[in-house]
Amino acid sequence: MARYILKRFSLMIVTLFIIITATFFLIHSLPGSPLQNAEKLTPELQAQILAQYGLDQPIHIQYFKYLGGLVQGDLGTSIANGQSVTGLLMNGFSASVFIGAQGLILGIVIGLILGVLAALKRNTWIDSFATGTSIIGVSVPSFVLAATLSYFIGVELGWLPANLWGTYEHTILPSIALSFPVVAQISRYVRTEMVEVLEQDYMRTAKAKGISRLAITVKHALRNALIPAVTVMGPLAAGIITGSLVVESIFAVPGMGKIFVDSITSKDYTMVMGSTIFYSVLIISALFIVDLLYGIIDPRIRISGAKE
Amino acid sequence: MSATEKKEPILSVKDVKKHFHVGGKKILKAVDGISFDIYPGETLGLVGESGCGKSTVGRTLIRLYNATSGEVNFKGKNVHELKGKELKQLNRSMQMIFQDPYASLNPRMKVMDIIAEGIDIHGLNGKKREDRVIELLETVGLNKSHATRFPHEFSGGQRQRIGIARALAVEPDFIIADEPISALDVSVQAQVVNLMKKLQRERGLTYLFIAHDLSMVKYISDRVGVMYLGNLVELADSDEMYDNPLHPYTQALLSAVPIADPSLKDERERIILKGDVPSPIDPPSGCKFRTRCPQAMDICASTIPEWKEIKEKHFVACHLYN
Amino acid sequence: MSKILEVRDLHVSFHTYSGEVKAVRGVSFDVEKGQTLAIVGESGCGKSVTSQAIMKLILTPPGEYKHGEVLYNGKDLVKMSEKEMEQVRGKEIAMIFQDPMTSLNPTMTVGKQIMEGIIKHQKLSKAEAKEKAIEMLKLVGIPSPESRFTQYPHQFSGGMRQRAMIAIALSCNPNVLIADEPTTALDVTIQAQIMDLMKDLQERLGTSIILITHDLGVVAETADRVAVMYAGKVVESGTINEIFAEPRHPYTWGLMNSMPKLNQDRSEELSPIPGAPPDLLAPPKGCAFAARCKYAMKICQEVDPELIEHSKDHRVACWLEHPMAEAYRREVVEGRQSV
Amino acid sequence: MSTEKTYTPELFEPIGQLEKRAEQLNRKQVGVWKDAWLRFRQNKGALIGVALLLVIGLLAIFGPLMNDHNWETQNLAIKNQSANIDGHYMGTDHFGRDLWQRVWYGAKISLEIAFLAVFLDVVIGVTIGGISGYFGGRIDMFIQRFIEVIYSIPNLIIIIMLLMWMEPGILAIAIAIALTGWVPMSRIVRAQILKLRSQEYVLAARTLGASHKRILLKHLIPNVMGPIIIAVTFSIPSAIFFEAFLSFIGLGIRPPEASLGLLISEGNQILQLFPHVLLWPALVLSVLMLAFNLVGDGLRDALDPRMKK
Repeated sequence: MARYILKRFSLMIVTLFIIITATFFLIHSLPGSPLQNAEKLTPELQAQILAQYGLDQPIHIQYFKYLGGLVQGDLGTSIANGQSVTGLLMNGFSASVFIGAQGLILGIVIGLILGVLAALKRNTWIDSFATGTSIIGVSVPSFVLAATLSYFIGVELGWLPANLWGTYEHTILPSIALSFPVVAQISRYVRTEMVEVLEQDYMRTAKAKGISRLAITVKHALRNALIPAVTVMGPLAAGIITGSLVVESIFAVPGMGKIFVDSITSKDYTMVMGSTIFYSVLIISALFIVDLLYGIIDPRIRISGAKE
Repeated sequence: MSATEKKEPILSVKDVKKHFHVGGKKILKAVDGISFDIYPGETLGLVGESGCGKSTVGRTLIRLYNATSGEVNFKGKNVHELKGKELKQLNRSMQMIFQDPYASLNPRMKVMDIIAEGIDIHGLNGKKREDRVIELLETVGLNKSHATRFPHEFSGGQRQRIGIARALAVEPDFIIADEPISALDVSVQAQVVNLMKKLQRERGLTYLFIAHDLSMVKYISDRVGVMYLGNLVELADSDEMYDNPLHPYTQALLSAVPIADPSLKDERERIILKGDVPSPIDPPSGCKFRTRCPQAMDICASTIPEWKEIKEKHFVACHLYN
Repeated sequence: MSKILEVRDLHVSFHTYSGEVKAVRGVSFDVEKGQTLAIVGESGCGKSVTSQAIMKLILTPPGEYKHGEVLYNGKDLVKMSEKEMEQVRGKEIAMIFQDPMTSLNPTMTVGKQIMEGIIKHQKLSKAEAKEKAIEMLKLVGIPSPESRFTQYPHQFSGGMRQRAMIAIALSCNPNVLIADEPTTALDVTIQAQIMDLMKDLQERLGTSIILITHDLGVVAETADRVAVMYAGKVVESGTINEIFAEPRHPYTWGLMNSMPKLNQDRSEELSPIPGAPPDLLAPPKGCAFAARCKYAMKICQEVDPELIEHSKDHRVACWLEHPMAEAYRREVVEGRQSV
Repeated sequence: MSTEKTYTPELFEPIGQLEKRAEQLNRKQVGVWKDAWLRFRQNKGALIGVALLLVIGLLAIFGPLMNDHNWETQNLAIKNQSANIDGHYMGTDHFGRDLWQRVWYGAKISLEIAFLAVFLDVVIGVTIGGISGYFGGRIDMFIQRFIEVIYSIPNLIIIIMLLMWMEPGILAIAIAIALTGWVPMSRIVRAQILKLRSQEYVLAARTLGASHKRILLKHLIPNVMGPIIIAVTFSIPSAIFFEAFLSFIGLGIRPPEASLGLLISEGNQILQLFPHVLLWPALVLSVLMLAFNLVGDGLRDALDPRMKK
């Protein structure tokens, strides 16, 4: 197990390194300079600014400097407003994490309930409802859903505030918008797994022991159906992060997603780069943690260690 | 088979090993040095429990696997060194029948194309392709109307016969039958066995018959080899093997076979082996059977028993006969 | 001797998207106390469905109990509610299955799986149940039961898993044990171990056994009585001595002749049964075996024969048993003996 | 006899074994694809999906011919009309452009990108997955390590970086989407090929001396078609989604062009005042994705033997 963790961890570091390097050189090879909007500046002033950001140095020196800063948690300075990238991201981080986590948990809980019920009540209205919800959830993109929620619940009905941020109420709509695809994916996956588990031979063995249906469902079926469901958590968390980019900008949530989208629009490259790295770390760590978690809860993997 | 004595073997296996790498540095020694000869026109049965390497032997002989070491001489040439034309010739003269009637026929091909595959590959255009397929179908007890059907419409026994027809299409002299009846019902097994015997009589085929069902193997084979954990432990004429088994494993194996005659129930003395077959990844030292052997001695742990001809045509690898 | 289980004219069907598959089409047999009844037949003959139907393990839908009763100590299990059945399953009637690899829950320790039934039926505390479970592991011959108790099924070999299955089944001292092809997935030497263990435990605990198998050898060595099934029906039943010494149904003849005898001459041909069993989506009119039967008569294609008593211990469903076919039957039997 | 019925003696005439009948085939003759079609046909959702796809497809091609406007002419005098006046079936947008024209033009662009992306997906994915699965060994090891690294880089990051680097346009967006989309495709193909490669019918072909080409063409490809088709039907909506997503955050199609994502993005800016500008493209986008998902579900159930009853 320890060997496996180490192996996965080193793969994670390599991946990050590749992302950082690729991002860095890609951005520096982009046509135009970050100062393209500053044509009015005198050449001296431009040079001064370039020097201030270290942009006058050879590219490989800049690269190593950037790496050095990165190790210390410094993602550089935003070109648009001169503030520290790390600081800006951290400002947005709490809002993003809050709505993201809330959406994820909401989605998982509802998705699990729907999926399990659908499998247990196969071919009833509950099943149709769950299947219908999940296929719509998979089909309707989060930004369409977010916009619809924002308009109908926020504007037309006025139940919940749409474009504001500050109180807890403001987090509800964005979280719902983020949770919807999660509900869809989880309920779909859990239903399939559960249906499969219910047909396994060991379910018959359990029934032949005379245990009640409820006990069979809880002790034998659920556990076996939920273990593989853990594997989709990683991609789901990554999906939430992607979704947050648009959902935040629709609901005017001052989170990282909004900062990121704004930085793309304003071509604030240090900011884009910083956010990219930050997001990569988040997503890759999420995948890593889920992988470990899976190894811990599935006895077949736990015992035999790393399975190829 | 007294006639076989003077003949040259059609197939001669010399110390063949087949090892697989299974993750990391672990090595699975599926076949760990076996030697035997097969004579033209005979049937050699190969028995053993699952994981003993009997199927790997079959696949190594026909080059589905490359041997790790050792020689497989077929008609005087080492199978593992053949290339190009000679290899194609091998594919014609050595053929294989498979175990699973459901997995051994391509579900997207019609029976006609399945059987004609060898004809197409080797460009055997002596007769019209269609006529040849129909002839083969009739040989295995099916008919013309079956040629345009897909495999899933057939029963297990019929599929197995289609597999035999496919092998026969290239007119081989030697056929490896890898558990051809294990997946079939008893009443259907006899259909396939009878067909194989008929073909042998009519065409002088040579068989390597791999199976775990000892009574069928005894019935179909002239000689029988018993494998345990990658090694041959005993090889003899089939009557001799069943009447006078020497190796403790063979004795246990034979006594474990249930006999369909209630009147014999109380007379028979049964040897019930303890425990399970050890893992072929980390087999016991010395004689691999010693951990379950009722007659194990000290020497069995330290020394690998020699493969010796104890009696005429009766080989065994056991320290009891040293 | 008293009957502990009687199956009367049981019909079970499955509804599939291509139609109704009549898997069991009128099966009757009795199980005597402390004895072993073997149900033999080839794949698809309905023997497994019958065994699961006894414990009402068939999922409905797609399955359906069309007709018939399963009397356990005089009570009809078919009419029982799920709640009542829970008191029968595991406690009165227990079952072991063909594939020990898939029949144990992969994510629960073997010990827990044995304890479950004990806690449910014997109302023992956890600690007592654990003790009993370890005792069961010891009883079925699993070495170092204490440490095996906390292991998962994948850490067990095939033979050991089947032993664990037996431990689960016998943990509450059931009166009837249904063993559905318990050794088919195992190697010969392991098969011998398991059959030996079952016989030994039967002697000690006095359990009645229903043994489902396709292997006549296993039947001859372990059973007291046999029921031969074909296409969802029992075609012949009786004590093993009767069935093996004087089989009366052509299908039973076919089964026996298609296996090589111990001293079978290699030059002699086996006599297989041609063709394959009928499709139970649309079972043929008349006797289901007629098309494959060497001795078929006109009536066999028209009317399905009933299971009638040839002697007290021997029942056969074949038109050759009819008085009007007596002459032909004699001819047939003589012909068989002369071969 | 228990039966009291009387039987005539001729009923007891021996007729012997009906050998011919015994050798007959039990099962009805239904090919693999036909069987799949029969099952697909029973799936109502899938049929609705097919119908929706047909309708949207036809409208994307012929919709623009159905009124006298075009997708780019601005007319600020009639901007943000929500009603159907003067053949503006869906009203007009912020620049007074006809929304009907823009929606179907956008749908066409979105579909073009999606199909192009999935086409590239299949080409790359099947080739790499096929090579990896068929040859195995070192080649497989190397490809799998490479894929592991690629796969752990978030899609979004790759796409964003590529689009910052390339000039956004149909081809660039499609390439960006395909460059991340081929990984799952190659995994599916590899897993299938690995499974099929050890099937006995492939072994049989090898013992008959079949060439690599023959094994691939006759045995492997026909048998992986099912899973590939299923994967494709699910890749299309995901490509449509990515295009819309990218256009929405400003990395995709650039104004004044149109794609469903871009239209939604434009609508979003004036959502609180003129919801219809967002509503129509959002509706078309959602229905389109729903249709593909329904068809995909239907195909999976029809082609996946595991679901067979």
